[in-house]
Amino acid sequence: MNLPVTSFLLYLDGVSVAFDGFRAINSLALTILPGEMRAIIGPNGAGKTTMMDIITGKTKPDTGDVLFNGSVDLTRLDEAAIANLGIGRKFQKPTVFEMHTVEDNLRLALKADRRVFRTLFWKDNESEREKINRILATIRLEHLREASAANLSHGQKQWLEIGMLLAQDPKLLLVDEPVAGMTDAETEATAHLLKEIAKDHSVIVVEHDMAFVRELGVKVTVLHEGSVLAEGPLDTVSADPRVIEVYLGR
Amino acid sequence: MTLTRRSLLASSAMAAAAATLPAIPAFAQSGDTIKVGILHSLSGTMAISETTLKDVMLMLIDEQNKKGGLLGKKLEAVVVDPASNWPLFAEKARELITQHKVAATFGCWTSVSRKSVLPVFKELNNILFYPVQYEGEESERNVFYTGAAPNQQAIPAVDYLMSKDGGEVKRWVLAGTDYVYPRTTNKILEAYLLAKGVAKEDIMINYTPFGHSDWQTIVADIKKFGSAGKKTAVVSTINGDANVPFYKELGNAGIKATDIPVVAFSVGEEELAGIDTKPLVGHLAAWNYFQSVKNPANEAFIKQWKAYKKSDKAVTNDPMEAHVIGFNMWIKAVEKAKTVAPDAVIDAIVGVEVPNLTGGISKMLPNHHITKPVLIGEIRADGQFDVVWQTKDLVPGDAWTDHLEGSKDLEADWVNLKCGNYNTKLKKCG
Amino acid sequence: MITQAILARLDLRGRLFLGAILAALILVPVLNLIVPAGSPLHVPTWLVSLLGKYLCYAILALALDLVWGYCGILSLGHGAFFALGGYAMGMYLMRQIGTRGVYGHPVLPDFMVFLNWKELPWFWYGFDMFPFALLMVFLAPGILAFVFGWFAFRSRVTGVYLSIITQALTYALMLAFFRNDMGFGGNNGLTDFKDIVGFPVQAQGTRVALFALTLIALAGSYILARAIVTSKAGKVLVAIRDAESRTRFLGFRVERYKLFVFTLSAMMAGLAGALYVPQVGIINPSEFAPGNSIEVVIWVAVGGRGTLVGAAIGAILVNFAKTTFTTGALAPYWLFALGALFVLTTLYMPKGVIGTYAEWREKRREKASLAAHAASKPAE
Amino acid sequence: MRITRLPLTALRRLASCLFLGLFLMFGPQTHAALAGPLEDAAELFARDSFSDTAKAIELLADSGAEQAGPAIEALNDRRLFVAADKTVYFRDATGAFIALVTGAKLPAEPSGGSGVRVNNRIRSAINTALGTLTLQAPDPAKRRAAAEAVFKSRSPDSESALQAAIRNEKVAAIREIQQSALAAIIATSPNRSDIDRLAAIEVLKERGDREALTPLNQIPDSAGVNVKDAAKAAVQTINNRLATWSAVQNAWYGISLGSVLLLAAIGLAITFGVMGIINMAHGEMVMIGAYATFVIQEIIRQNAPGLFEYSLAIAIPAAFIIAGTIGIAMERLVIRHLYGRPLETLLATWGISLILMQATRTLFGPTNREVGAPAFMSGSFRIGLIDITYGRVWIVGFALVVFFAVLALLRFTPLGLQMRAVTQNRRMAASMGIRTARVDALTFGLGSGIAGLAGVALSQIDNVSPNLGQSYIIDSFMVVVFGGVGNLWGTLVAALSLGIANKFLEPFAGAVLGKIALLVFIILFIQKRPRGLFALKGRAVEQ
Repeated sequence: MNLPVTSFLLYLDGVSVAFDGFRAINSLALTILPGEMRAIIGPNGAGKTTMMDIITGKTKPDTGDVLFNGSVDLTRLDEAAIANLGIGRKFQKPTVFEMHTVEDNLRLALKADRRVFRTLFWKDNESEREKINRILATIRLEHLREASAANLSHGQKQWLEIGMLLAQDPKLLLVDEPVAGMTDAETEATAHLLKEIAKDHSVIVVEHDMAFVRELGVKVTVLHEGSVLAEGPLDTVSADPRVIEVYLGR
Repeated sequence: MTLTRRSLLASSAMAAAAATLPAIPAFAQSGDTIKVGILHSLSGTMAISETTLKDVMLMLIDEQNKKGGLLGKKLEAVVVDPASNWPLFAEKARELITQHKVAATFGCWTSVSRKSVLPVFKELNNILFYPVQYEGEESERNVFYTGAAPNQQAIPAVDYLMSKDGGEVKRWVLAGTDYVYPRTTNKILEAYLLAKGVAKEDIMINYTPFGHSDWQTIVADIKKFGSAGKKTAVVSTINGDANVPFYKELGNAGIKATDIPVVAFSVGEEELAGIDTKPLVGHLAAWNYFQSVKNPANEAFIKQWKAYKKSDKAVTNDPMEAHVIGFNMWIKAVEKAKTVAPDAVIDAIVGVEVPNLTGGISKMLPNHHITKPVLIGEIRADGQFDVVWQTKDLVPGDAWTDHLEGSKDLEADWVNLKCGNYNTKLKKCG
Repeated sequence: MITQAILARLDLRGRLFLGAILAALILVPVLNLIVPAGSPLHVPTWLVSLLGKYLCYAILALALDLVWGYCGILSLGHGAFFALGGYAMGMYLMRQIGTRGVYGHPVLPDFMVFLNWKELPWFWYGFDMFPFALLMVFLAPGILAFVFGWFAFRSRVTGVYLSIITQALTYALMLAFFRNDMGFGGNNGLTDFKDIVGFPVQAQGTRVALFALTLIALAGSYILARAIVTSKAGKVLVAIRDAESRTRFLGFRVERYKLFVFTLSAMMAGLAGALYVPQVGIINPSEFAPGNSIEVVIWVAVGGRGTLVGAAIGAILVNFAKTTFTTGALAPYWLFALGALFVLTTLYMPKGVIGTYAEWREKRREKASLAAHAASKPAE
Repeated sequence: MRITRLPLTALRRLASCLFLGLFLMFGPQTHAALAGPLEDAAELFARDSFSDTAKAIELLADSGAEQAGPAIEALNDRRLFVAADKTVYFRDATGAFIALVTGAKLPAEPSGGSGVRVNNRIRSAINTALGTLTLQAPDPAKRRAAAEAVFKSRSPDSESALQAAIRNEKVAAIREIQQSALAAIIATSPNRSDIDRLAAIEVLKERGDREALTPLNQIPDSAGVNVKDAAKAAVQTINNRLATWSAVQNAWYGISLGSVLLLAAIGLAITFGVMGIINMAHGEMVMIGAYATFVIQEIIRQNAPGLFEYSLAIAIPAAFIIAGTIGIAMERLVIRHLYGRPLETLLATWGISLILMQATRTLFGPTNREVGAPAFMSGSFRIGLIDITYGRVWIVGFALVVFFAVLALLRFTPLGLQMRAVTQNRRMAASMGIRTARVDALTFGLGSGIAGLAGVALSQIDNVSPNLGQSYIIDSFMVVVFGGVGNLWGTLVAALSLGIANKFLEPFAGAVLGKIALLVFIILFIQKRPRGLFALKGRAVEQ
């Protein structure tokens, strides 16, 4: 194993990617410390989702370094390998396995051997059930354990997905717009949940909802046209004239 | 945990139902008719050729019934559709024999369909009349081959082209679809031509897939091969749908019959009905029957057919004639044997003679092939053929060709030898 | 104990299905061999073979349902695997003919003799031995599926594209097997078989035995498929079907799961083909025709995809209909019926016979429970 | 009576002769003692044997009689008859009956006339004779044809006539053909001096096409060694030239095959590429277009034969409308319910294709139907050393016109704009007031209509049978997938490159292996670039 090059959990530098001449990400630099929670905001098309795609291996950058855990080059790995390294991702639109029960969704996500023949001869066991119970309690879906995921409400699906992330027990969580379409009460609960999670995981949250970002109370990075425009506490950032300009238009 | 009584009961019921369901159509028997099976594809790729054969059989059976039927009973046609699907041919043959109890079956077109049903006819000991020209190399007790064997079509055609009237052809293109009939026919022809002193480099052999539709390259190759200074002809065993684009390309490329004649073994009146034949005038076909043959029996048949099809444009062709001959032979044999029992009919039919539609009398031979005249026709502008040559006598069908290594010692005789593949060298059957 | 383990994996539907197979396994041979021919209960031998053919199709449909119904891979080339298994068996049966061919050649099959082949091509070696042929029944389709799948799944060819290239695969194989120079008998294929492991193929006893073997193979395939889909791996397959990229982000190597199930399914199809050939008596390149593979899809759709039992039932139902419709006056209209079946099933019964029935029962149960609920309330 | 030993017409004539009470005094062996070649020719014609007919033609051609030319032409068209009393006469272009021997008009058609039979050998003899006779015809087209005919026949009998013609010929191009014809005669006929032969070989080498090879390969054995060497060298030169041209030829064949693929695929590029519907009934739309052409031609043949030349032009809109209407009906009745379930549209449309095929079979019968080619589409012309058939040129042109028309329609018309809007963002388009259901139906109708247009073109080169569509469906899908779904230019490039690749593979791999190789190539290519040649890249957001 290579020696750590950096002490950051996630390290992006000079990352660029273009689609048909359109530069979605333009020499982006971003670093996340172990245990840090970071909010990323930015207008539509700023490159937030593409950045997540790059970190999780879905998109390969044209240039630039993406290092995890100080030394692992993420650009050489595919999604499954990256997920197994300990990077979990929650999509913008909640994607859970609708044909499976809530419990099975969590079971699939649970950190375990993911090879074909291991899953083929998998047996139910106590420790797994224990973990699932704990997560169900955290995401408050105990009463829906046997329900099909397709029948959950929007907010419940979001939570289930967060629960699946927890089951994966990742070192780093990428959360894309977790409160889109949620009621105020649900939003508040979600913020609470995320803060809870951030206690022992690094988290990157991409969000539009400023109130929610404020609620999280963490360092904020503003993306614009594929690179970092500003970084700092929300109040500082939102006072930045460049940020205002970007959000309000010229 | 064990099976519950309920589920056991239910599943036995299901199994019993599954076992009896397909039997429902089976019991429509009646003792006062003689059933005749018609096993021709009415859908799928072969429907194009086989549908008319079904119609011809229905017409013949109708006519026989008008004459009073057979052995005092009416004939009843049982039509099945094997849908151009070869395993289905075997299944349908089995159905005809075991469920419908047919006395004889008229059917099949492609060699593979015949090969598929062969074991069934042998196992269940029934009779098949096969009406299409084929590659030979077969003689089975239960099958009667009323189409041409290679010596009744291919070799006379080549002989004609080598004659003065045929243009004294010295160079040969053997073009065919890549399947067993062209392969065998071309093998036989190649051996025959080499024996006749044709040089190896004067023979070009080309195979194309089924339904080949882009003939530009091959037509250009033929043109190229034909420019070597010797009179060149194409012997075409191209099958089915591929012929139309082939002839269209020939016509467009301006290859006239006077330059490079094409003699075909699978192109008859029905195939020509789909092509504008004006550019093709003079190209040839070798058959045992042409609609244009002037003969009272033929004229009556054409008239009857047109009336039956209610269309003045309906054409007749060689396999139809083969069914007419086969059907009449069967009738005669049954009358001779006074029963429709297959064994008796198989014994009775050898030697039976019936008039064919070109003015001769065809005879069933001990090898279960028949005697036929060989006619060479040139395509006319109206889609019919002009007979330009014909054999003096009827040619007996030869099951095993003398021109191939493996089969030259084989002989078929179901009367004396009781064997379809008697080896004259080893003096034993099979 | 094994029975216990198997039963544990089965739901009521599965038990009914296996029960039916067991019943047929006992009933049909008894009704064919012991009950006299005159009796109305007698099952004639032709019917045994016909049922055997349906059952082969049922195994094929089961194989397809495993990849399509559970993993979302719509293979339009499963006929190719079926045909490859069939060819492997056919080659064995050809070698068994020995000197009984029309030319009496001890080694070469008839079609090679009359096309002047001088010696047996290398790929025919070993097929005179049954164990080798049996191995090839699984290996030939398995290896093809593995190689094809390894390329296709790794480069993430999915959905429609995958369907179209599986179709291209079977089409290319069809063209290849039609070629006489390939050494597989060209268009005529392999036919005129004499015996199988020493028993004459046409004998009544052999036919019944083949039928019984097919039943056992169907039961075995079903149990295997059922074991897979109820395992955790089966849940992963369904996850892949419903949200492939999500599954990948969970850390599952989607391509390996797909490759596993695709290869296994191809081998199952190969087994079906191998059982099919001695019962229908011929194998020919038209089995590779793209249309055949599409037809298999419709069997699964009619029965109900993703239900396993449905696939098998669909295959039997549609083929029974085909047998019935292609005889007599209805013959020219068979394609209308088949075509309408395709259209109507996709439009009105997307869940197939089994799925629709299950849905209907579910609804009835819900209604009943609602009614019970209402009744339990005190009247106002 | 048993087997016919004589040709049947002869028998019939024999019978009628007997009926008339004429004795066969002039048996076949007795030569006519009557004077003159015309009388001899007439006697020979009456014998009904191909070799005698051939001799008769020669006599006739050499006779120099005025009626000789028209009579031989009449024979070619089977207008030359032998009456029951053995008078030989023919019907001329005006419909009058003219006696062969006297050249006089007959008052009425003699009784019992039967046509003199013709076969390929006789046709060749006719061509030679007519060629010699018409070498100096006033019509330049006739003179050219005559010179070509003499070139092909290489009959030494034509030599003097040919020399006379060369002296009088004004048109340089025709004179060139005449000279090469003369050279062909000199090179191949016996008893010529080596010097003459060498000069002739030079002329033939100059001509340098495939036809020139035939005489060069036929130098008699009596010729000197240097002559044979010169001929060999000339053959070599010509073969080298032909080899270079064969690449051009393959390219052209490739383009013409490609244009057929293109035509078949454009419609699919719309229904599958733009709308995402896997339309397995696409091939049947092509078939319907072909049958529409057949029906239009039948109607024209029966009601307005004069319009035959325009039948294809009339069929184009008809096929488009018929196939398009059926397409719209399909979309409204079935496909509409299946949006978002692409694999299920595959099944449903496959079912529809079975129904359409069987319906056609029931309606029109299972056999092929004849669709004729108008005059402007038959025949071929020559560029350099390759022959190009007019039919193919028209198809290539038609394919390109259709392609660009579709491109323009998508780009510049409101319908095209709406189509693109609907396919890119259905909900947005709907909220902007576009009637998406209508646009869907029209788009599908357009795709089907274009398939119908392909049917018009394919009716010229392929079977018009219920199975027509089946042979194109897989190829069409390959083209669209290879080119990149949703990209018309990709379809164009894919069709042409697959066509050309096929035609360059075919000469050495054979038609079957070539096709298999291409299929395997496409399968591998899709692995490398799952979205085809010209995939639209984008922010690949799933969900």
